[in-house]
Amino acid sequence: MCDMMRNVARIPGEGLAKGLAVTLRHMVNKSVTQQYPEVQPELPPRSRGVIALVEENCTVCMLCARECPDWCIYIDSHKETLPAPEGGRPRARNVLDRFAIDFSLCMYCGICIEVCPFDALFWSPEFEYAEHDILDLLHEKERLGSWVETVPPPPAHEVGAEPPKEIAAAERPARPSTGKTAEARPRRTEPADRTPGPAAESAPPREAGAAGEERPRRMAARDVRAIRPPGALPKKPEPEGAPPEEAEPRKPEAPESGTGGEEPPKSAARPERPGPEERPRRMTSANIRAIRPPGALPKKPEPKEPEPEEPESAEPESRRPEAQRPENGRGDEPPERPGSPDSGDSTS
Amino acid sequence: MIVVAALAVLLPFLGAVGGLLGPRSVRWAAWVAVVPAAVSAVLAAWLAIGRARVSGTLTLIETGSLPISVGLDVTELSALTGVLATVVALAVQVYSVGYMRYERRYRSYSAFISLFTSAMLLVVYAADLIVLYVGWEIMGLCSYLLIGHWWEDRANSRAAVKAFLVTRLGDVGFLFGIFVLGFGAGSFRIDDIITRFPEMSPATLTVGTLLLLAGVAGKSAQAPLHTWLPDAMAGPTPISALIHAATMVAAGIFVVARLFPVFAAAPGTLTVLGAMAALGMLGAALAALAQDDLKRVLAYSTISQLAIMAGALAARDADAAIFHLLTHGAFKALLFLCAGLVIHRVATNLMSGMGGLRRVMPITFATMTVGFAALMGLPPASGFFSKDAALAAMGEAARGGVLNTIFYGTALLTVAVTGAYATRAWLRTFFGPPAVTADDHHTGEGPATMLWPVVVLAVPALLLGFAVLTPPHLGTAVLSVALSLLGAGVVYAVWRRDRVRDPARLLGPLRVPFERAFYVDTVYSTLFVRPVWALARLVVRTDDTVVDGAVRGSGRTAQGMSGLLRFAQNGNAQVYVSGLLAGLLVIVIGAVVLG
Amino acid sequence: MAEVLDLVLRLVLILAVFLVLPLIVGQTEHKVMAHMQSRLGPMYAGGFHGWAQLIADGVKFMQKEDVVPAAADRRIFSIAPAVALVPYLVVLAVIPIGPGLVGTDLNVGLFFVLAVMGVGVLGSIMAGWSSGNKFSVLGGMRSAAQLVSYELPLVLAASSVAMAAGTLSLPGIVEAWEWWWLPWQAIGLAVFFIAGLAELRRPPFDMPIAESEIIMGPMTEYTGIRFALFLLAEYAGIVVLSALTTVLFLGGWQGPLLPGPVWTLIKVFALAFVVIWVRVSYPRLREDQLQKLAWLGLVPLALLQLAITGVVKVALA
Amino acid sequence: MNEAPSYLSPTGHEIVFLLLGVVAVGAALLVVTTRQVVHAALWLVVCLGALAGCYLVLTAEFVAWVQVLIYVGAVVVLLLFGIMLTRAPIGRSADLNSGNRVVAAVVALATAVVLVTVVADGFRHAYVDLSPAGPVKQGTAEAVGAAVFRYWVLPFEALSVLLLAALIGAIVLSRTDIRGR
Amino acid sequence: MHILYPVVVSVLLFSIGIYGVLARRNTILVLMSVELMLNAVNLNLIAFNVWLEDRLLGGQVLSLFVIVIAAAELGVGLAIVLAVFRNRRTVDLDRLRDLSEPEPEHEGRGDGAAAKEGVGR
Repeated sequence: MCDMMRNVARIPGEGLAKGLAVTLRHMVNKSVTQQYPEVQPELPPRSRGVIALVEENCTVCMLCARECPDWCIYIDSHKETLPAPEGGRPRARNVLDRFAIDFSLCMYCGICIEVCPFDALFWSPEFEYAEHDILDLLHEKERLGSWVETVPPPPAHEVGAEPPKEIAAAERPARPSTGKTAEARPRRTEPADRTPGPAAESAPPREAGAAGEERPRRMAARDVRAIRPPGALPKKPEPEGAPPEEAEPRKPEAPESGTGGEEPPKSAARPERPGPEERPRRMTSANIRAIRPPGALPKKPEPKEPEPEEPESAEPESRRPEAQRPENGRGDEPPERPGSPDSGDSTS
Repeated sequence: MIVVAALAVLLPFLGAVGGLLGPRSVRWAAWVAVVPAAVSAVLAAWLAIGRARVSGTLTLIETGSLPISVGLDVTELSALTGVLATVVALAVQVYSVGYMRYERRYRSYSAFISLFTSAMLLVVYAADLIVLYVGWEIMGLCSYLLIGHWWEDRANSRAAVKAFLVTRLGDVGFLFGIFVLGFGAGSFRIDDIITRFPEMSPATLTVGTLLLLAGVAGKSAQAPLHTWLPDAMAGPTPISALIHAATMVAAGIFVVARLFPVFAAAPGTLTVLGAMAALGMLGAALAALAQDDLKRVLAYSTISQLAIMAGALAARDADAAIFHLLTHGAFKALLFLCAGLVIHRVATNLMSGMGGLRRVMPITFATMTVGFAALMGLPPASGFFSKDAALAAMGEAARGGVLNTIFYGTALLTVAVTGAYATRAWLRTFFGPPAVTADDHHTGEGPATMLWPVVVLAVPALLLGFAVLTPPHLGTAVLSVALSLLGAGVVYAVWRRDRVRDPARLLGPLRVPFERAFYVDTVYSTLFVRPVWALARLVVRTDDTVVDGAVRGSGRTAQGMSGLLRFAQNGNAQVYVSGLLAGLLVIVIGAVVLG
Repeated sequence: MAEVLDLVLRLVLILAVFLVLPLIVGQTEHKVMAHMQSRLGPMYAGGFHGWAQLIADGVKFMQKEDVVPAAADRRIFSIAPAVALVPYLVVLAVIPIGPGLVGTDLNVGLFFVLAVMGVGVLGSIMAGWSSGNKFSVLGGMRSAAQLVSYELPLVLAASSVAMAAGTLSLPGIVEAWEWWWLPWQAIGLAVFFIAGLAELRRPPFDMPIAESEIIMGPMTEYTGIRFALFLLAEYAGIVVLSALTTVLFLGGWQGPLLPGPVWTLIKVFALAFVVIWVRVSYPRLREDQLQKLAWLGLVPLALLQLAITGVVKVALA
Repeated sequence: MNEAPSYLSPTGHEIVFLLLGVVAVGAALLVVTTRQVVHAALWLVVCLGALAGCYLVLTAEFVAWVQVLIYVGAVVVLLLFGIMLTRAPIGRSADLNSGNRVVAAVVALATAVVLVTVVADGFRHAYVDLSPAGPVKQGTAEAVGAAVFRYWVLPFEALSVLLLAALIGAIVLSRTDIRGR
Repeated sequence: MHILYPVVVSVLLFSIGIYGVLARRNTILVLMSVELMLNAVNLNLIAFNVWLEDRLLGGQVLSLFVIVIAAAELGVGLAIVLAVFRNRRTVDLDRLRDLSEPEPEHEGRGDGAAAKEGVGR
């Protein structure tokens, strides 16, 4: 009965009128447009913006270059012989000369990152690296290294899950990383998302300090990603080490804001993001340095885990895989096995 | 009585239809052929005995100018001729049953004979010239069909064609003669013509009768148009009997006799007729003297005898002519049928292949002797009386002029020659040594169906003269018999000297021209046939090149011209419109300039 | 002298209107369409909500290279935009804005308007054919088919009004207009407006330029200032259509309180808004639907309107 | 009629008319001589427009706009439509003129000469005063409408029947899914 | 105005139309030329209407009729042309020669033409 009535009552052109009504309503309603340059987009975690390279972790194993479907990764290297410490044999190791990704070819599949056995490659959500010339999209290792700053910490594990041991390791004081690179880097705009009102975000400060302040938040997420946060370069930070004082004062701030960060409604709305978001970047970079060796050398280095903060100890560790290489056999080991960085040897 | 006459005409016709369309059996065909002929003969006899003139008009055909009355008119003359025709036809039919027994096409043969009889009766009984002409033409057709009965032989079909064409030639004149007379008299009725001829101008009469004479000459095989008859011997012998004795050739004489008053009024025509007769009788008799073929002998004798009749007619004695016609019909039919028997027996036409048959075929011998006697005009055979009458008439006429005297002399000479060739044929056929060993199954006489007609015909051949109770003219009778016997004696004398050899050797160098009938055929051939052939070829060539060429040329010319025009008809509408507009412009300019 | 001055003044005025109104309509379309699609539309040019966007566009168009395809028929290709644009300019000359405010009062103004507007489509056909591009030719042919189909209901609906007013003069029609003509000529209004939309090849009747299938139809190969002229023609067309509809069916300058020209402008813009609104709301009609709408929908309706007009007219007389 | 002024002092009307006439004739010449089909159609537009102008000069206002509406708006569009449907190429086609061209030219020239001669002879002195002071304007929509519906109703109706027939005929001819049966 | 002006213009237009009808190959061009001729007639009608001051406005009304008839004619004509084009793939008047008689003697040429037409069909 009701259906009949409805059918009978249908006026010709009713649908047309409805269409007009819909558009009219939309016109009257408020637009949902984000004014992008002024208002930065809020990117989801694991956004694939650009690929960052932690040069120290790279052993020139060539896995990434080989796996790349687009052949957009270029790697050059040479061999160096290191004098043997403690009277051992001198060891030969690969030294990275060039690592470049052509982003005009890259299709952002992420395979290189997946296959990297030494946590040398990371996704960064940074996307504003457009160029006027397509040739400029070829990022050399310096540029790739600079993206490391923007790599966010991994998202948190599920509630109740055992925290990864990297987190624990991260609690330890880290060595200051390069402040210089952080300043040179383009400023980040994520903080706009976090701040409560979009109107307030619209014109965020462009100072490096502000950027520096925001960056750590994303880094903080890296904690949850757990395994291989790349971090400061073992040797370079020290010569560059001028800006530690910048980073130092922030370190205490970050935990505060992270722990007491009640104000951002959106972060509150996303429970999967834990508090430590606000952690200062510098600290995370320290974390990276702390964690790196276990990622690079799965089994054997583990007992020496506590030490790696020492720059001196970093060297032996970095040497260690090469020392082990002969034992592990010739370089045909499958790349999945984390403990076989042999491929670099064979290529170099 | 008119019904009787009509029945007499129609019965053979029905017989012909029945024979052609009826069952295929020979027996049926024979009965269908014989019975109507017999009934017809009885009816004709009844008509003749009745002696009353029967006439009646069955219907009238309006032609717009002169009506044609389809009617019958049985005069005394007609009745007698009718009897002759039917009797001979009956005899021939009966004879044919035996003669043609094993013939494949007996049905059509007998049917044609019936048709022939019917046509002859129609001619005889016709009251109207047009009706007569119908019968006349049917006879021509039938003669063609019958002469060409054995058409498988090329000579036979040629003979048939020749007979047809020659008679046709005469028939054309005949038809025009009918028209001339008919229009002159204002009627086609024979009675009317006969009664009204005095109203006609002599010129009309002469022309009409001369034209009729052409037809008569054709049908009765008179001098210029006689050539078909010897060739017509190619047909079966009974047919020869029928044609030469009773029907076809008789028809010509009959027509002249029937219209005799008219002819009598045209003396020029009679003179021509006399000349024709004189030429024909002697020439034919001489030709007969030299022939080796028995049937050809008889054929030439027929021409000769008919010429005698014609002579009698020319001498203005129609009765004598008809008398001789009747007797001649009887004895000539007898002769032919007997010749048929002989030929049947010896399987050849040539007298050189015969001889000594009188013992083998006594009946035939007897009857044929009667026939020959009649032919020679020996008393008491019928021929004697009739020939005597004819000669007497001619002798009478001879007193009237030099020409007639010459005719008379010729006739007398003919009588002598007749006696000679008749005797020669008689002797060579029945006497002398038998030339050929007889066939096994043809020993003796022929079958009864063949013998009986012969025997029956022998009676009138012998006795018919007494039926006409006119006493013979003594002078001419003696003269003719003497002449006849003289001829016969000469032949006999020659024959006696060598019974095997032909007495005709007597003729010496003349024999060949005689045998060829004075090369008339050759003359005709050179005079008419060749020029006609040449003309025909010329015509054909003219037709091919000139007429057809003109036709073809006109077609080709039209095609060529249309080829020119086709350039304009190229299918492009714009060209058409251009022409249209240009024409319109011309008209407009013309209108402007001139108007 | 005064006459000449008057004439010049009028022409200048018309030219100004011709240049300004389409820009306003275009800007309105930008903004209205954006908001109807929950966007903001142009925001930067000129500062306040991008008010100078179309001017900026114009400057941009003028700076662009004028490309003529090699396969094109150059002359026709060049004059096609002008042929598309000029008729609307000419038409504006006879549209009254207020009492006496008209370029020229033609005796057969309505006829003139319809005739001249019919010429406009030639430009699109010429453009389509001369581009040497299959899509363009297709677009041109679609234009031609559409124009021939929709000319009929357009003229019929217009003639209904002419019948009602008893004159072909546009000011005359406005003067004769009464408020109750609205219901009386409602069908005519709808038919005229829809057919006019179709003549303008505006969505949803933009089959000839359907960019998703034939890219941009006749305008595919056009760049720079010529393309801008086409755009201008389109917006001028909207103005003309709206103005004509206003004059014919909505009483032109008639209205309470406000002065006449203001009323005219209000009505024109309201209609222009409707044009934009319709564009945003409805999907494109397929070619067969388009023809069907014209022949099975609009023509009978227009005839019906004619009949109604006639009956009422006779009844009133 | 009244005394005709000299040909040597043309009035404004005459000048305008002559200009329009020259345009019309020139465009017509191009229509029949151009080597591009579409150009021919466009020149036809020019010619017809000029003719409409001529009508305007001759005070036949209504006919002029009908001319524009029907001819330019509909007929030429239809022609262009047909041209495009028959695959007219862009650029010159070498074979637009048939072999009949010379004959056609001769015939056309002869027609022109004959007609001009006749016409010039016949209407040398015909003159009509078109100035505003002259006879009443005749070509207004009102006048034409009155004439059509007062005196020419029957032909008008016959014409409508003709149009209907043409409409149906065109549809039947151009549709391919109708089979005569 | 001298009536001679419009009349002469009309005559010239008419002649040009005749030339076009006769000389053009493309059927549509022929149709255009026909339109030219019709317009010439229209001009004449109007000129004489004005000159004769016809009370019935016969000239103008007739020219209106002519315009309408021309439109109808063109509609049907184009339909025919399109039908021809559909069937023959050409609208060249020169090649639409079904009216012409086939040439029996020149088989070669006839065959060629037939082959061409066959392709067309």
